[in-house]
Amino acid sequence: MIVIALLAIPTLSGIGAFFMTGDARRRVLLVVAAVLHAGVAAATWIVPPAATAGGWLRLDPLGQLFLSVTSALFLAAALYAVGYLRRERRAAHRDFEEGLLFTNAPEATFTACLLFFLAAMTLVTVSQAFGLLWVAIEATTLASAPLIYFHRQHRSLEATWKYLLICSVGIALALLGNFFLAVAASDHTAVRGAVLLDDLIRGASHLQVAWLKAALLLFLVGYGTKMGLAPLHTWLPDAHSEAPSVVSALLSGALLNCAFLGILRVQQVCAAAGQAEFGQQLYVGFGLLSMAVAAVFIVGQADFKRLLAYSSVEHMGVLMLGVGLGGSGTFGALLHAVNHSLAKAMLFLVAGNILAVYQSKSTADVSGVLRVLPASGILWIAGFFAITGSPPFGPFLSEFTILKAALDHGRDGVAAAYLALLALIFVGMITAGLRMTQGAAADRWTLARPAEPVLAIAPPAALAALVLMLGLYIPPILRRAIEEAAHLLG
Amino acid sequence: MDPALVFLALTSVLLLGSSRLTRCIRLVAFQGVLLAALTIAAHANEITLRVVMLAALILALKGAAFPWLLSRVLRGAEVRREIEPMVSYMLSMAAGTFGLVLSFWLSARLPLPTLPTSTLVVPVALFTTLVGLFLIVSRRTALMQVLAYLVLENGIYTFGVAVVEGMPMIVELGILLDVFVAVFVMGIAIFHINREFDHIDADQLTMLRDWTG
Amino acid sequence: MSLLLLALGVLVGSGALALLAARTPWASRLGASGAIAGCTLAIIPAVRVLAGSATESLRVGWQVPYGAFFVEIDALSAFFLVPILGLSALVAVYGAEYLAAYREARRLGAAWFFFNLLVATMVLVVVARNTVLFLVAWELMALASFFLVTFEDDQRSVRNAGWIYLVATHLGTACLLALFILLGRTGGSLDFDRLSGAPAPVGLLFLLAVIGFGVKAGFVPFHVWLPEAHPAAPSHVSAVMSGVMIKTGIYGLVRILSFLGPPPAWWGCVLCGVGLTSGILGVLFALAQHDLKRLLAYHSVENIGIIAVGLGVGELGLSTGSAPLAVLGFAGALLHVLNHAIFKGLLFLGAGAVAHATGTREIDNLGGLLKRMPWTGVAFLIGAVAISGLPPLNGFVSEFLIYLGALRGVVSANSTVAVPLLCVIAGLALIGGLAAACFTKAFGMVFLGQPRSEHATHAHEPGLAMRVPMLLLAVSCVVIGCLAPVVGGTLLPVVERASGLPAETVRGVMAAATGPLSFVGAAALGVLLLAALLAGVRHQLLSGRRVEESCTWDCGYARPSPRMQYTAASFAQPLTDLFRLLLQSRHHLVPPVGLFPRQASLTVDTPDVCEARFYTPVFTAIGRGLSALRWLQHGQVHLYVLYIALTLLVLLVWKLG
Amino acid sequence: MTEASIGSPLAALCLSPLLLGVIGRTKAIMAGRTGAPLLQPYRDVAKLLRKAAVYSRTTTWVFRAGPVVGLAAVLGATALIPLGGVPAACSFEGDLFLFAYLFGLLRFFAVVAALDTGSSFEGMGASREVAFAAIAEPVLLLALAAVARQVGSVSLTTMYAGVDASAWSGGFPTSALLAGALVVVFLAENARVPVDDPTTHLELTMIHEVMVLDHGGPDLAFILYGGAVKLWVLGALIVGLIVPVRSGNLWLDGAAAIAGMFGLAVVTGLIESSMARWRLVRVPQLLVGAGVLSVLALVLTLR
Repeated sequence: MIVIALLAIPTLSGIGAFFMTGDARRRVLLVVAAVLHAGVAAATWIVPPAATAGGWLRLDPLGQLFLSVTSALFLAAALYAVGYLRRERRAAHRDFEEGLLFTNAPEATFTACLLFFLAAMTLVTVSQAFGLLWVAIEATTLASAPLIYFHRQHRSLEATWKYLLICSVGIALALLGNFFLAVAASDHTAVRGAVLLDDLIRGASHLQVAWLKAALLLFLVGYGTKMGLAPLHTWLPDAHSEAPSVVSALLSGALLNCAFLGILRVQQVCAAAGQAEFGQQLYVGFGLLSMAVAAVFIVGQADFKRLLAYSSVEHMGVLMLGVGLGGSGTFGALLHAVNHSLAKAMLFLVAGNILAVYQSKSTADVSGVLRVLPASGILWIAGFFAITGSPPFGPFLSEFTILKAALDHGRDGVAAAYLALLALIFVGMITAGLRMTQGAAADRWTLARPAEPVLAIAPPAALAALVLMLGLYIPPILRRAIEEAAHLLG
Repeated sequence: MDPALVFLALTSVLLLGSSRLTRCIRLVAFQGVLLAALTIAAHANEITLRVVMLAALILALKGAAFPWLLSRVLRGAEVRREIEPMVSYMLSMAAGTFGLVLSFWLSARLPLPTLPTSTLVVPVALFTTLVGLFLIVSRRTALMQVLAYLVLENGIYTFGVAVVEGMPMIVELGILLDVFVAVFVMGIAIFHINREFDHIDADQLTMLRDWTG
Repeated sequence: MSLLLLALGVLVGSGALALLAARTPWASRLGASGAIAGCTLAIIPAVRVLAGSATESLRVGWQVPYGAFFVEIDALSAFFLVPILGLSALVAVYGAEYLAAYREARRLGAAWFFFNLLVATMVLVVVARNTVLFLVAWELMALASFFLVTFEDDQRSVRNAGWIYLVATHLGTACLLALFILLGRTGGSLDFDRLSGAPAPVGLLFLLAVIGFGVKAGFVPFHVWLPEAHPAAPSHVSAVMSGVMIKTGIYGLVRILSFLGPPPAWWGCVLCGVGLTSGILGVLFALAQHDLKRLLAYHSVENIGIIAVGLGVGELGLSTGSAPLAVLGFAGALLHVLNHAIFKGLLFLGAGAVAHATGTREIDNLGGLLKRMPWTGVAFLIGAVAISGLPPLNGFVSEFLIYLGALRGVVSANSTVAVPLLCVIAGLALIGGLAAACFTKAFGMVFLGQPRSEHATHAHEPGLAMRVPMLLLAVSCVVIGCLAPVVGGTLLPVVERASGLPAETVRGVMAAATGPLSFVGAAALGVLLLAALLAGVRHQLLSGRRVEESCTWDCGYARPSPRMQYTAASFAQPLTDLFRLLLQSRHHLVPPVGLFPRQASLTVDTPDVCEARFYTPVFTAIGRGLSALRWLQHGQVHLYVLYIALTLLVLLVWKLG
Repeated sequence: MTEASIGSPLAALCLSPLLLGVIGRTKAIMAGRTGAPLLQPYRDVAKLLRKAAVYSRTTTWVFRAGPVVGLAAVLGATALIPLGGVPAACSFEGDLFLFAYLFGLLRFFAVVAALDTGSSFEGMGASREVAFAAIAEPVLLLALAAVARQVGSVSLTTMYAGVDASAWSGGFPTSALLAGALVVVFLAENARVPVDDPTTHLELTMIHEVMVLDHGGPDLAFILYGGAVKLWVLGALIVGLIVPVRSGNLWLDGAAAIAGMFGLAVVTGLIESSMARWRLVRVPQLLVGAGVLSVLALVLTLR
């Protein structure tokens, strides 16, 4: 019932938003939907919801973890979006990079797609059947594409096209993976025609290993594309940098997690089938590769939204590495997923504030943020320290846990590479972050400092507070949830 | 069902060699028809309403709706033929044959547990998939890439309908719906691209990059 | 222990309040008073432990992975706590007046918040007994000091300095992460009482520790951040960073060494080598500097080197099982930690007062300040004598212990140990001579002679709040110098903790050492008294006679002017020439031309050789290598899809083939 | 306080100016002159003590403190120096370091006092002084360490008590090398030829003399006397090594040592009248050479 509510709230309000007239009312609807969704998601922690639709929709610890993160982020994003949409000019306005005139997509479409996006992501977290999971993940792509193309100008269009094409191809491969899995299951009566995750896990021992492996590879490449693992990440920096910051926040903080969840589901089955290692070594490889590729583009990156995007690639790598190491590494990875989502979404929201004032995405043009936009500046620098894994913020603990897992399992080479890449990325990130925040303010602002509306500051500030909290104190309930989730992955 | 599969493979090869976009659209449409036929043939032993509905739906979408949509887009953008592709048509053919070999090799690695209705299914499906991928990589116009995506989809779907039984209806429908929306959105995107850039040449969309060499 | 926690609370709380009151003048008052109160509270348990009461410890659960709030004050922690808290308190008093000058330009709330945070985290670092807690405190310490260094972030040089500092300290922390996790691999827990170097290659752990903590401590070649960051920071912060913060690196090293078990001889040699390199290069580069604070920063490198040498001697003693060597080495090193905290803090405060009064740190623009700032001058002179390791002040006492240990080793030990120890003696002597040269230059050029610029001419003595801390520090230099045996006695438990030797052994050796120490103390007193006596005699002799004032004897030259005075650069030139191979100074010469040359000039600057010759090339190389790989993201969507296809095919062929 | 313990300092305090006299007389004789009486240095000191003083306006109390602290340091050093077999007034483990560093203190204050005048000449001298001292100090300590190693003891008195005939019969080369190194240090620290020329009249070439240009009256007396005592105590280091008379009878040993001191003075005079001052750039080479000598000696002892 609760699960149905979780799905219905965004879907219905999305439809409503699409046909509703009057921006003010629509914005209210958006916030209300977000609050309701968050409320229900929070309720699931108190009353564990029952399975519905014949077990197709169920909220297991893994799903619950990602659902809560998604819902929290969406609430922050919705609040931010209200202020953002207020700031956006309706008339055609000049694009600050090419100087061409452009208009925005209709706000109704934007809001509606935002809500559908939430619905799709919710479906990802609650669906217990691979087919349904696939449908949901593809749906997230389709719902988010128009969001990226909110600003109707060249670059965002290009980004949208690449996003659509690359992700669709990837997801198509994942579909093949679905079929392969079905074939793998069709060997034995115990699992023939099994669609539910639990059934597959129960009869995992009867699965056809060759097909299972092939399926895993297809899922890995397919969902990995969506998750942004190098070298499949190519769409990610474009989409994240061209989408409105509020959308980038959701893409990076919630969408990538959904794809990650897709891979985790397959890993669940493989682990049950005794094939855990087969995937894990691949995960370690992809993890390190993603971190390395991210490092290449983070060092000396000139566009701060692309910087954040590549940092997402890096952190997806960290997640895969953690899962690949298994054991406490899995715990660390899940914890890191939470930390990264909060921190990265916060950063993207702040990036929106900076972009709005400086009208440039180039780190060279932005300086003295601490003086021009004190609140945003503080959040920005704090976010950079958080995302690069400095105490007292959450990511430090999770990255530390993963490092410990690597060393405890005797994977010293992996640990060394991991540390080296983290250090390199720290240098790259922090260089850009400091260049932007420090320094004297440009003359145009010495007279009148631009205002910082509360709706632009409060949401990221709240997220920052959460990240800080997770760095100093991990609530037992969350810890237990993550432990259970990690337990599901064997 | 072998003939259908053979035709499928042939159409894929033809696609590799054809430059006229209208022709490509027709070929893809034909693949849709074949797919519908396959759906029937695969469940020849017990034709249920479900199967018929599915086949009809596939026919409607892949055989009619998509081609119609895409040819509209094509009319919007004044391009008749594919611009000179990255890989020449001859070479594409050659690559196609290599893909065929590869797909047979792979399918040999993956013995089907239950005896399939036809031994050609897996290789042809894989082959079509590979052709789809190859076309996306080697062709320039956005429209051609959508077509290629459809070919890819067809290949995968061939595998689905021919080998996997007992895939629940809801999932099948969901998949079809998704593919439909995907193609639809891509169509819109191409429309916009054509409006914004006055061309649908995807490889000129390289404003977003980190390499300024 | 409750006092300590209370103190931490006070520090952080007052800092936060200062942050809230950023715009008001209350910011400084809250921050400073909070810092002072916190320090005084926390110093009580430390002193209690040093006085011989039992080790205090507290362990409560902490809801983070592998974390526990486990703190303990043993003798070692207490010994480091005393200078940290003492100096910080004094510096807070000083800072209250020092920062007032910035009140219009900046909001002081942040400065005080980070200052108090820095103090709190330093305390936490030395009392933490859980890896996660330690690392969190360690990194927070780095961040807090970073924000203090970049206090004047509108200057490019300051931003650059901050960047270098941040990168350096972070790379160091990376080593520490690996080190601690490896130490905790067997224990099952990351609490310090469970750490052990048992399974991992102990040599690797040792090197990791030397690098990881050496970055913070400023061992050559990991010192590059130090001469950048310390001058950039506000002077009272430089005093804390140079005086005590870098000592946390030494603390960490000593603590880790106590986990690693009996050392092989090469550890001692490595430490001695690193120490001597740091000492000699540090003082040489200091000699070549013309920025007063940069000069002092390089002297921190030098003194850290001396401390490392002491530790090295101690390790050599442990490895050869010769107790005197070990005890004297550790005692000297630890005592030098305290001493350096005192006189380096004093010197930085003095430099701050000078910069505050004249607005410049260029030694060659100063001069004649002793007449204008008598108190600061006296304090600085005492600091200068002390840091040169000269009797009768404290600097000599600690160096004496190291010397004595080394000499004992030379006399008794076999040649394999004797050789490094002889290097130690020669090296320390060289360092001492060069340091004296450097500080006669610093004091002479800044405070003596005639002002070389307008700034110096109109200098004025700072207010009481800045003077008192300096004078207190100066006094403690003298006191420790004269009370050498007493100080030696208090070192007992600390050395015992650090060296891990049985108590009675340590007591025995120290008892033997207190004899010489008492002589040293007596000699110090004696020299002071003798000087006083002779001064009295001189006064008597001159009392009845005519004492005239005239101009300096100028060897017949008609019109001497301040600009004819010897400059710092020319004063150091004989030595800098002697060591030009190491220094690689850059000369910019505009030679005089013609019969009546319009203008001629020579400027010499000495950039850090490690940075110029190693780090900068390496970083640029890495950057170039990475940018070469950027073609991966060329924007061609087809090829992006090709990546996917290839990845898939490779995986399929590799995994299924 | 036995007569033994005050013997050595007493000798230093009373006889040191005489050394200067001897050196001067030796040089005079070598130059074929009669030269000043042997007791001239005492007269000079006495005369200066009676004089009034003139101070530069530039100077501060540091200038006045320089000679005082310097003399105090040297007097302190006399308490540590054994005279051959005669023990020092006070001796303890590692007193050689205190000994060496007291001269460091002397130098520090001499230099800052010189800089206090703001005269570029005195600055010049000061800079040379610190430069050469920085190299001389390690040589001195290395040499003493070598002695310590050879004798197996760590305080000056016991070290020199241990130096006996056997040290020459047995380890002849070692002691010779050490003596050579110490002589160089002795000459350098006391500003004698070939390092510095105490009697030159060209400020540009001076080291020590130019530093005290501005001092006069009692201050100069202190400096002069301090210099003499310094000459004595540093000489004692050499004499204790090259005059290995350890009969156990303090009077005999003392007498031998004092004789040795004057012998050293004569030798110094001979050196000064037989060779010219070296160019400043070559002085470091001289000192480094001395360092090499003591390192060689060490290698021999370590063997």
